[in-house]
Amino acid sequence: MTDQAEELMKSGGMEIDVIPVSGELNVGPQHPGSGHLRIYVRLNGDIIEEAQVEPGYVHRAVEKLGENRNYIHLIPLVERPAILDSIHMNLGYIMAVEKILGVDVPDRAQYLRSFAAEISRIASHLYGMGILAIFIGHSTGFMWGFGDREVWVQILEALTGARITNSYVIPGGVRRDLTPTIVEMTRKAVTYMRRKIKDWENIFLNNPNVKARLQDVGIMTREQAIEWGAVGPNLRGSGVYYDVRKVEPYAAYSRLDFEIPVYKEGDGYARTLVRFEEIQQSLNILEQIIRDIPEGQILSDRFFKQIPPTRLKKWWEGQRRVVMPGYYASFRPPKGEAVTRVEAGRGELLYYVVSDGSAKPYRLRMITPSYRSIYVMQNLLKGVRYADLVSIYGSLDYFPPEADR
Amino acid sequence: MMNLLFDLRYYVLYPSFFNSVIYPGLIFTAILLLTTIWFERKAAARVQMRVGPYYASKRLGGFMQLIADAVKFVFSEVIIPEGVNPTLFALAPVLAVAMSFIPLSIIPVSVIPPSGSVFSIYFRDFYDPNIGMGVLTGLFVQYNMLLILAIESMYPVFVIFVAWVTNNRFAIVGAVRESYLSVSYDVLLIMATLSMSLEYHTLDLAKIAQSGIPGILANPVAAIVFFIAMLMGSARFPFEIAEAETELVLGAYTEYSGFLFVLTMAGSYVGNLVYALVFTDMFLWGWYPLSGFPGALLTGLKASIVVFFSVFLRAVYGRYRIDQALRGGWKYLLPLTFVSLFIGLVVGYIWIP
Amino acid sequence: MQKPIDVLSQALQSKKIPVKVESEGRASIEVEKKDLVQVAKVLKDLGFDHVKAVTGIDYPDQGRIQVVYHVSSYSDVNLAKVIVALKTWTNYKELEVPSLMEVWKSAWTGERETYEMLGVKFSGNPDMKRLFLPEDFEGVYPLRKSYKIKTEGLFVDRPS
Amino acid sequence: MDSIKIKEYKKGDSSLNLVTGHLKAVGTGVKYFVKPQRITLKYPEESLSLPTGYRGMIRLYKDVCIGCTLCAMVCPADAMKMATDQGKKFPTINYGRCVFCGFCVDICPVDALKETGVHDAAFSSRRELFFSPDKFNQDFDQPPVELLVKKVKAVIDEEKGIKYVPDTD
Repeated sequence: MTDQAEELMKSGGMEIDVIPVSGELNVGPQHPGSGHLRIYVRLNGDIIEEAQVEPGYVHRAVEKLGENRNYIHLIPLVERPAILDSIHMNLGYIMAVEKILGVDVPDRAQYLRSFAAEISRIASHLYGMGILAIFIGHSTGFMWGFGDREVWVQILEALTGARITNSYVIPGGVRRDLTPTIVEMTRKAVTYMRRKIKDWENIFLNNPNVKARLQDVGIMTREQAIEWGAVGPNLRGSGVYYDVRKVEPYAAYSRLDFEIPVYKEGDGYARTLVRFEEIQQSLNILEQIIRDIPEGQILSDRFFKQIPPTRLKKWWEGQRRVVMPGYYASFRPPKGEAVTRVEAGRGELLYYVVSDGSAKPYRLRMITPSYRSIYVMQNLLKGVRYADLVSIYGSLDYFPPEADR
Repeated sequence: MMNLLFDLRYYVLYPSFFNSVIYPGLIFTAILLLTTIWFERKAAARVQMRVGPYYASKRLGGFMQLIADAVKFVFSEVIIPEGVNPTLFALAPVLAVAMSFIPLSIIPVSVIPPSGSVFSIYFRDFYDPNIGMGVLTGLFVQYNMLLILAIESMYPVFVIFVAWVTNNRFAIVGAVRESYLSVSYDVLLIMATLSMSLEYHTLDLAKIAQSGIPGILANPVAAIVFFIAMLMGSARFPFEIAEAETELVLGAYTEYSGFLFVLTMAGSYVGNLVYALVFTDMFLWGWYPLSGFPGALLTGLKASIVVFFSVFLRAVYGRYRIDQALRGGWKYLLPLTFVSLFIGLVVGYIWIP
Repeated sequence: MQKPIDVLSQALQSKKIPVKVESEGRASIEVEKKDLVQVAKVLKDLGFDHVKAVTGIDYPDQGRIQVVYHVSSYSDVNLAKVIVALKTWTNYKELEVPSLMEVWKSAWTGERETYEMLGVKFSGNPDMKRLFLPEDFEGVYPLRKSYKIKTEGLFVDRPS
Repeated sequence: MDSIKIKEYKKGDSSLNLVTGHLKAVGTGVKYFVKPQRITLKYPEESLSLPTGYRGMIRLYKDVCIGCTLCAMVCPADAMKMATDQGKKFPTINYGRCVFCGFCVDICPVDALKETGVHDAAFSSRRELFFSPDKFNQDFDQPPVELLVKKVKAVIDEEKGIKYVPDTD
């Protein structure tokens, strides 16, 4: 019996001797509460003595494929690990490529990137909350999460032409422009979401049952969060003020006004609250964007000039879409390397691209937020109750395909 | 011919047969069970921005979906895992369901007036001296409260048995949880029932219902405790702890498939109905002021509403952790039952003759 | 107010650690393998408290593998703007790098992945075993350049 | 940088809060039970019409194509390949691989490729997924439209989230 377990027993108000009964459980990969992940759990009574997180069941070798494909080919590839958050996955990669290429992005495109990214963040958080809800048995939270996400997915579909695999961001800008219809849709969706959030509070966040399952569960102190390298809402739920949007503003975030919710407790409930408030902040950001977005081009001049004039007339003046010049098919950026980070829905996303001057990256390193949650989860799972495995898993918003890449 | 019909009617309506087979026994329970599951899915769907069962019968709002599901389950293969005793594996869920059905033939669902009702011919056979009327029940016992609780508390034993024969770790964990829970909710049920029996000076459910004083007004604390214990006892949300899909796959029933799985699922719903009937008799006036067959229908209606409400909670709650449920039971609800005992004593002394 | 990157480079230069400032938020330090832990400790004392990524880059023509630790800070809001790349090299002959787990626990995932994908052993990491690959994976280390994957040509008629 | 605010939530509800919390949760459930907010699309009967610019399946205009191979070069999934047909090069596509990124449509210098907006085609074998230039040159067989099928479009609504209204076009 571990000390931690003993302490837990006492804090739970059960000061009894527990006769050690050990056993092993294989949670996953074929288990309703594991996702594409195997967690090897050694139980002592109801307490998890040891948990080993074993990812890799959905590994798709993005990094290896990245070394064998042209830069442009990687756009749909890097968004595959987390198609629910594909805008961010894409954005980080494109920023790295732009850095190597030395391209400036026009203002309007920057705003549009933020616009798509925030919608993606809301959708990702709703998805995460839905998964957390069903993990603790709350089926309404699950369905609402997915149902409300649909609203945002519709906007992304109208904007980018695809529901989830958007491939929206390209080097030098974005592919499509905002139309009045999308602005109207966004305005309505923001109103709707604000209204719905009140019901979310009633049935999910303030539900005593949900509180009981999340409060004081999986506590990660500030020191631990820093030491283990937690990211995103998990980090901010532990009282660390760190958000790439503030630390190193990209896209249009330096010109947008928003707050970073930070909670001190570090338990599952704090993490959920952070996600919840981030949705509200994202709604504010969206409103600011549709109000303040400047007019102008959505593709860098360097590439815009290369578009044949007849096509420019048809697509840009007709449908407010830019098309790609032939340059994109196989461009060769100069030698160099770039490290970029963006704040994806689940946390910080880091790309390290090394170019050797050929049409393919020499090395593409993709560090996704869930990848960095593996170690956090492994540590958090020690000494908790078996039933808390799922609430910790859910509250970390761990997404196996994203971790495996 | 007429004689034959009369004989047939005599045997069919004989409460020992009628109550245990037709109403509220096997047939009614089977129908109500399907309706409950249908309602559960439909109600959860309404709350959750969905439609729920629909295409199996559009006019009936997808009611036939349940029949289709049942047919599918009956014809799907029953997989018997390696290393289990096949006989016991097949027998365990059957025993569990059988056990959960037995109380239905003891619960009084109505009274038989001396004349004027189809059941009046059995007035003498089922005469209850406590209320001076016949009681419509399969097996008339003056101490039916005790008997129902005793039989119902056997049910978890069979759930544990089910888990034990499957030789699956998740099932064992589920069984352990069930055994912890059953101990704590049984105490609550017994204490709540006891406070009612003190209040009404009887161990006969029929007398409580027939007294015309609704228990929910006379002793609301006992009603709350009984209702929560009922949710625990029949594994309804937020106490669906022993099955806990995302934690334990399906708890004790993990290894079951096909028709045996239907049986395991039926067990908890029948248990819910039994508790709901007791709840109706004890707290919601039962059949009062009706009697005979209409009274029985009224009891069934009230019990159905109780069942429907308890399955509706699926759309509102997640599940508690086992230690939270136990702490809630022992630390908060058990003291409440003492309060209800006290209320029972005082109110019973002042108000109820 | 001084920029955090300048503060950093001054502090490192005073300790005779060569630092290359690349931009306002990026710097890189290239060290010998034997100095790695020591430099890491200096960085940790300066306030760099977590590892963002551990990357192995294979250079078969030079016969060596580069290991890059990207470190930054959570606790110091100013230092958080800087990502320092701590680079070291290891030869094919002795593919072993001292682990930085004792300095930064967050190197755990990256070191394990670099081990299984490139075959660089990190001495001192308690979990030097596979993470993503199946236990029975055979063949060379997949992220080495010698591990070729099949590519296709652009023409149906003339496959390259 | 803005001021750093580290918030705390209130732990340990009083029993009154606990009761109101439960009541509010059940009340919200009942509210949605009485007045449901459904967003299900009854698919076979109602079919969603897609927004303009939807990246659906792609078709080729053979007479416009100049055989420049850019589409095959830009294809991220190796789905588009060039085939020689009567001495000219034309793209072929393997829909088993296509990820519908639309890069080929965007890069084609003469607009010989077009997104059709068809997204629900079905094939009975993998071989059928391979489109030769001639097959690629044709319009897609639209699935037979029965009279029952109602074209609807999704409209974002301030109260219901998504509403499906009949598509008038």
